[in-house]
Amino acid sequence: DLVFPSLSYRTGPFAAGGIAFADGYADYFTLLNERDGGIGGVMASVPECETAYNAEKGVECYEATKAEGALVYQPLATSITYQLIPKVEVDGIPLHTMGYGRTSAKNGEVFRHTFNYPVNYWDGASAGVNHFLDLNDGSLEGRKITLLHFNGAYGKEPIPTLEALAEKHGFELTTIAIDYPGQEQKSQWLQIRRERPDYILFWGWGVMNQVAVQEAANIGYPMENFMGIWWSGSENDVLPAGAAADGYKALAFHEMGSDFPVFDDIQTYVVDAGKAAGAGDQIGSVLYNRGLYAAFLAAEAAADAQEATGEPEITAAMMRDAMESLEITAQDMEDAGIPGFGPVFSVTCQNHGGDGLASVAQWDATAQEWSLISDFFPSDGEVVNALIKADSEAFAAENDITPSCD
Amino acid sequence: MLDDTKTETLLEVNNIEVIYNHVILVLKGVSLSVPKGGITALLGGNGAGKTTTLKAISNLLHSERGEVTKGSIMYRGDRVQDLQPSDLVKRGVIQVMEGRHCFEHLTIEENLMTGAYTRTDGAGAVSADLEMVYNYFPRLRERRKSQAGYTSGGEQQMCAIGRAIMSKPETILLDEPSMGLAPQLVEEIFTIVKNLNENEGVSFLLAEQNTNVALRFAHHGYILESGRVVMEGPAAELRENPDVKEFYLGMSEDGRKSFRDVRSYRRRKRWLA
Amino acid sequence: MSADFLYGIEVIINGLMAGVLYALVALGFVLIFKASGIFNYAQGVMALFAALTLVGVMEGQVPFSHVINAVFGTEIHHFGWEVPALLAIFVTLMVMVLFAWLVQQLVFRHLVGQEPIILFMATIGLAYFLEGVGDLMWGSEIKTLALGLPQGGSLVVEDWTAGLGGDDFYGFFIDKLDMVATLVAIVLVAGLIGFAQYTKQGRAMRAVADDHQAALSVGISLNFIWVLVWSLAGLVALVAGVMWGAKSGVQFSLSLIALKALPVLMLGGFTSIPGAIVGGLIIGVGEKLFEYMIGPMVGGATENWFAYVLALIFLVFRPQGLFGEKIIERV
Amino acid sequence: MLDEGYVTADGRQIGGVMMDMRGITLRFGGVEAIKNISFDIREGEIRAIIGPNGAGKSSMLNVISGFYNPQEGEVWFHGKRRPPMKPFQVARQGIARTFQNIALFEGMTVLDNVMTGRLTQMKSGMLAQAIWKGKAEREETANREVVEKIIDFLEIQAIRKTPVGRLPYGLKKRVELARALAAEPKLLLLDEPMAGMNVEEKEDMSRFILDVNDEFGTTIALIEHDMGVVMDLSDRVVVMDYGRKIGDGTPDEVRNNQEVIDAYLGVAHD
Amino acid sequence: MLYREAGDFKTSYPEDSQTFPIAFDRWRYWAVLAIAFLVIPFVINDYWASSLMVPFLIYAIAAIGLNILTGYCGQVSLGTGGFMAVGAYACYKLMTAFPDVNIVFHVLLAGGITAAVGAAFGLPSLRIKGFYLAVATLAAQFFLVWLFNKVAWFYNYSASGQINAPERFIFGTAVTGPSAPAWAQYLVCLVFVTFCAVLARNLTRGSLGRSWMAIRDMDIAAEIIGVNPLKAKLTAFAVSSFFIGISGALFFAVYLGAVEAGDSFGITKSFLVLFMVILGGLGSIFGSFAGAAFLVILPVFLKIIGVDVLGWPTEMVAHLQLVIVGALIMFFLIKEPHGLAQLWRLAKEKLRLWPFPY
Ligand SMILES: Nc1ncnc2c1ncn2[C@@H]1O[C@H](COP(=O)(O)OP(=O)(O)OP(=O)(O)O)[C@@H](O)[C@H]1O
Ligand SMILES: Nc1ncnc2c1ncn2[C@@H]1O[C@H](COP(=O)(O)OP(=O)(O)OP(=O)(O)O)[C@@H](O)[C@H]1O
Ligand SMILES: CC(C)C[C@H](N)C(=O)O
Ligand SMILES: [Mg+2]
Ligand SMILES: [Mg+2]
Repeated sequence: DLVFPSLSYRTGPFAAGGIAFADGYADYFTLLNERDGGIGGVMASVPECETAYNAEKGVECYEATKAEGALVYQPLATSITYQLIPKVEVDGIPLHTMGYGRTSAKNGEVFRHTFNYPVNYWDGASAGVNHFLDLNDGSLEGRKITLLHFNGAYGKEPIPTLEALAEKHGFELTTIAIDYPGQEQKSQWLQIRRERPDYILFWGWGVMNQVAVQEAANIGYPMENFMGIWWSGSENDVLPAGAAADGYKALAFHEMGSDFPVFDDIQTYVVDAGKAAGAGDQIGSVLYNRGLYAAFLAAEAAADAQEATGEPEITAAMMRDAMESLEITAQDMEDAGIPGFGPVFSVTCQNHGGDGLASVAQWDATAQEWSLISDFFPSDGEVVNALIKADSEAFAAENDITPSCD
Repeated sequence: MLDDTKTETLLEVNNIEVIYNHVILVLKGVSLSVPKGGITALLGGNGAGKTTTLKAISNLLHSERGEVTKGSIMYRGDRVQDLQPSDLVKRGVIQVMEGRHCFEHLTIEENLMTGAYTRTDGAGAVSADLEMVYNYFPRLRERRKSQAGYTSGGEQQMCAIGRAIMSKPETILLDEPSMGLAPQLVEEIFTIVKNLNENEGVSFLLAEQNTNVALRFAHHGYILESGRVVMEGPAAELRENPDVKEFYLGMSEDGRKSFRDVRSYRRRKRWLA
Repeated sequence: MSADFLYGIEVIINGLMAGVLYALVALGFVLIFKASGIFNYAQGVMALFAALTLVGVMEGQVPFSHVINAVFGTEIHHFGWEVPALLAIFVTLMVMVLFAWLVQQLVFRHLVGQEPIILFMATIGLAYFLEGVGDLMWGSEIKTLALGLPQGGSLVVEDWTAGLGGDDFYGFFIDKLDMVATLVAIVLVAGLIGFAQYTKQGRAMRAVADDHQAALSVGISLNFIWVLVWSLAGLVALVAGVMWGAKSGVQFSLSLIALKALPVLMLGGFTSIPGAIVGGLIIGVGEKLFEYMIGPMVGGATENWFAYVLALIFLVFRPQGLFGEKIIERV
Repeated sequence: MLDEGYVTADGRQIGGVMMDMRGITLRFGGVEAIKNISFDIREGEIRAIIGPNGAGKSSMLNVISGFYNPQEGEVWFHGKRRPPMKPFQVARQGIARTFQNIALFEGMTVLDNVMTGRLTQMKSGMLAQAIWKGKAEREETANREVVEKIIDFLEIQAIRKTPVGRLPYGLKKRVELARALAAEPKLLLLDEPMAGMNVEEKEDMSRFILDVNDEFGTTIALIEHDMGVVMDLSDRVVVMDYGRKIGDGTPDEVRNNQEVIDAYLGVAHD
Repeated sequence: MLYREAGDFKTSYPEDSQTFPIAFDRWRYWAVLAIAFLVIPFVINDYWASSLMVPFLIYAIAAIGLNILTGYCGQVSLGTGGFMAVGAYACYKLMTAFPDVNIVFHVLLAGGITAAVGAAFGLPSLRIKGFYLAVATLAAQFFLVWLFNKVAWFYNYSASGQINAPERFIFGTAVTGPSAPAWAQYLVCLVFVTFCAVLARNLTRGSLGRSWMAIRDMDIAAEIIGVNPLKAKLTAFAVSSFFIGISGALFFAVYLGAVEAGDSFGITKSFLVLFMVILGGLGSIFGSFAGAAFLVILPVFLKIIGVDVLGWPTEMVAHLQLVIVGALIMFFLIKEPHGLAQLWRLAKEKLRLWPFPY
């Protein structure tokens, strides 16, 4: 079997997001098994392990599953990522943190087993600013941007990038932190109401998201100037606010909706066969699609590895090599039944993070759907890459790693 | 005075055994009966099992991890072992616990009113009884608005007894009422017990260390040692028993002994040593 | 008036409103503590459970459908009917009463007379248990509570007050939901105070809190009193669950509001119903003002700890809280 | 001290004034529990305090042991005025006591309870105790010997290792006495040591009190409601009523004082 | 009679006050130690180490620490998570500031620093009692976590606010960092546990321990018989925090390797350790071990049964886990409020009387 452990969380404070992602991740592999007889003829298995978004349980899950021949880990939590980064180096198992985790892991010379393609948080910060630049004909001079963020590793991640960008583009950056779990954001929003920033960038997760959207609506903040990172842009986050959430934006790095051939197959081969991972009610939701996308990227890499080595039963090391030379083309997506689902990108040893392409999605409250309102556009590589270089080199120095590609 | 032979038996304890914590055997077969309208004294040294007996009767052992493992307890001919304490109160059996146990944060008056919790005979009757309690214990009237936690030991004892009276009981189980009370008050309280007994017809089962007083007021007595009844009889007889005299009344052949002499005389041998 | 000053006032007003919401949760704690000396950590989870049940009933969800489906491989989810809000609230209340009764019969009846910390532990066990049951029963995804409570800033107030300050002032922001919550809280508190002070059961409840054994000995049925207060606490939990659930959806984090109620309790005193309200208001205003004035200097997100520190400072001067019963220390 | 004391009829030496309470007034909010009371305790004597319930006797002991600070009045100890002190500082001056409502440490064994009485004597530091072997162990053993003597003396050897929570009332009182004695106090305060005891047990307790007084020369202040005990044991008696002092003198003087009879004794006691 | 203490007479007081006065117990104790030190290191693998043994040992230290404060001194604390964070961050700062000093000293020093912090937060206990104090310790919990989150100096200005344990060696073997072998991590923790347990035992059987227990059982009386409450409470806070700090340091450096204050040392951690202490038995060192073992092993066990054996969905198992753990907590408290340690004692008492029922 090809083992793709799913460190999921279907309980606890972030269950709402975790469930959809885990369903998508599992269903895609089930589909491959049911429809194609696995990957390259070998069945995929997806042992699930509940982490509850908790670092300790995450580690326990990792240890419990790694002996089963795990090919790649997708822990879906920045905190767990930090625990696993050193461990995967030693165990030689690749770690894929898609759109989260440690941004500087993009530098594959230092983080040999960690991948964070296709985008990372610093790309996200820059993409957000780029979008605002677009809206303002390329100048944010004298504008006010507020970063409203989760008070933890995840939420603090974009701050250095935004500081650099603020300097570059001449906007004024303020940061407002929200403590976990973020059910009460009165003071934060009163502050926003008073300061009236032109734009708000938002790094939230869990209940914090919907409360923020609700509060923004309550104070009458213009929704189209309020933009979340991709983890703050699912149906869960906007539905509770009803019509008031209309126009809220979020970044994205893949397509929305269920308008792809793959979903028909999932319906026939997975749901109708009674093999769906969850209740089957998440299909086509933003986070379900993201889980599916993660599974797709993993399956592609596994297939590449089989092709490159000629071995159907690949090992984690082969998987890693394949991930390092992963190339996602339009054809790959077409074949998988998700044409144009995400940007095309490629991975190299120097660049474990893909091309950093993101897009902007917007919520339409009447149609009750998210849709992309822009193409996939690049982040400010100049700023982001410099930061990544500095951070990863510092890490290398601290841990006696000589950056290299072999 | 009560005639021992003819009256109906209210409470009957038959050969009960009590075990604490599943391992500590405390009562080893205790039997006794309380006749209607009588004052029955339960005497015995420390740790003899008086309190345990009373708690077994009023079903308060559970919360101390104790249980009656053998024997039966009957009230008016009904088995009452499996009833809730509140059911017993409704049937007219109430216990005044050793060590007062007033509700510290309630005022004296509120404490007394909790005694009337199970009553259904209307506010008028209750306030009449409250008045009666205040008449028996004028000291309580003075302190009616104080929180019980701040009253002196004696005041708390009065409060506890008053509280029991407020339930208009038929039988009161009274655990060491004289403990810590001034001599005058001890007399007073026993007089009140006697009055209640004679005027209101309340029966008493009275655990006491103060044998002297207890035997003066009681009709019948049981002496408990190490979880067994070692002697019983009409109070008057017990008072004359030489052993009782020596060990419980502090008398020698030639009258009261001085406590100052304790160091110089030898004790008689006990029944159970 | 300067805009800054007016914003300060706005923060205070909103702090008061937030305080009312904290107090709603704190009230449940007070009730149970008063009656049994049990520090009921499960109060937050009870709010979650009540809200979950309310939504589930309204939407006609089949309880435990996840489990049933997983074990028997069936595919049932809904009964296919919807229950009107008022009826659903009633059903939920009945469920809470049943819950109170079960808790009493199965757990606390056996713990009479134990030390407070043991009872406290038991309620934490209860919180785990109830959280698990809630999830198994209704599922752990986010649910929206559609009771039609008003939301959003009140434009009336905003327009009305906009003229007070200069151009930099936009009028007071007051959330309509908060106003509703305040009204509900006032009614609830008045009712509860009346109950505790002026009824026989209220007195019995306080007696039980002081001395379980003695209460038993005077014929107070602990069982009855406790089922009663747990039911009342269930009612309070439902109200709190509805108010908070309307704000942030019905999901796991609802149970964490217990943590917001603890400093309120400390400050107001564990045994005082008015204390819960006053404590809530002080905490609400205090933490909002601190975040407003000092927060920006120290990097914000101070609310979680500030409430506790504030309460701590009060306690150093009044160890039993503002309205708590004086701790009797005698030998 | 000018007054050098005297010798009692049974040959005990009573010394000068050890503890002198001068004009003590103690209020709790509106309640005046002690009203301007003065009395003294002499070295080596047994001093009884009696009075009706609520008279303020326990409060007086609490003042002596530093638990309450009186609003007015002075406490003189060994000829020096005692500044307001914390109770544990008072204890270290050699004053130990027992409590009216038993205040034992319920979670500990009898032995440990009595050993706590010696805390004022044990000096080894935290580090020494953490290491245990050596200083701490030696100190423990030395103190244990003293405690075992007291346990023998009070005849509670058999229950040495029993948790006190399980003991019957009378034994608890004895353990409390043991704990107080373990501190080797100069002044021992006993708050109703014989409440809840039968005659036999009271006799035992009396014997212990007399022995302590005799053998260790410990001064004893005693609150008790059993007039037999008070009259037989004490050298002098203070009588309190409603916070006032209504009598002070030898047992004989007190028992014939009409005010005392009215307020407390009820009938003249033999 | 399967278990006897008869015939086991002591002729001197030191012998009588030793830790295991009964020979049989003493033997069992040495046997357990021998297995722990001489057998387990040779058979342990990554999984057993990292999901059971290492966390068990580390939590046992924390539980011993909290037990000193709560079980022996009666001061209920919900700040354990915060104090563990102090240990972790102190250890991190020391490790990075003095890379050449042996990690053992860092851990001990981290304990020392935590002791000081703990004592400072213990000050309110002089006035505040019972649950009021418990809730007050939450102030410490939330404030400390916030502090470690906010002040970048504590995490050496790393972008994410995470701290990572650099690799450190004892006798040439890595004990922290990813390449540390499981047996080495296990042994380090075991040594610390043994050290802490012995220390705790010594402290609790002497005069300090007695003054703690006196304060616990009746603080007023304790003060009147001569216990200085300030000293007793603060030493309890300090000693307790010392152990908790050590456990926090190990938790970070040896067990997880990377932590973030809010995530790893949040309020749930405080509750978890309190659970261990109460379920195990307040005022019992053995109980600390029992409680830690119970709460570390039970969830793993339930997960294995539910997911691997029965094949139920993980979420359902996770929910059931909550239900079962919650129910078991209540069950044990009802069965024996004084914890597993007391259950053990009663079992021994029964054995002693066996075959007679009492
Ligand atoms: N909760 C308990 N757990 C274990 N043993 C107990 C418990 N309560 C009482 N005992 C034991 O039961 C025996 C009888 O106690 P009980 O309180 O009934 O005596 P008593 O006759 O009332 O004594 P006293 O006059 O001192 O009040 C004592 O040896 C006591 O140690
Ligand atoms: N801490 C306190 N707060 C308020 N009132 C108190 C306090 N302590 C004692 N009192 C009051 O002071 C008076 C004297 O009480 P105290 O306990 O000294 O009486 P006592 O003479 O020892 O009586 P007893 O013989 O009943 O023990 C009582 O009326 C009591 O209610
Ligand atoms: C879904 C998640 C990966 C987002 C999360 N808050 C994080 O840790 O980054
Ligand atoms: Mg008794
Ligand atoms: Mg007194």
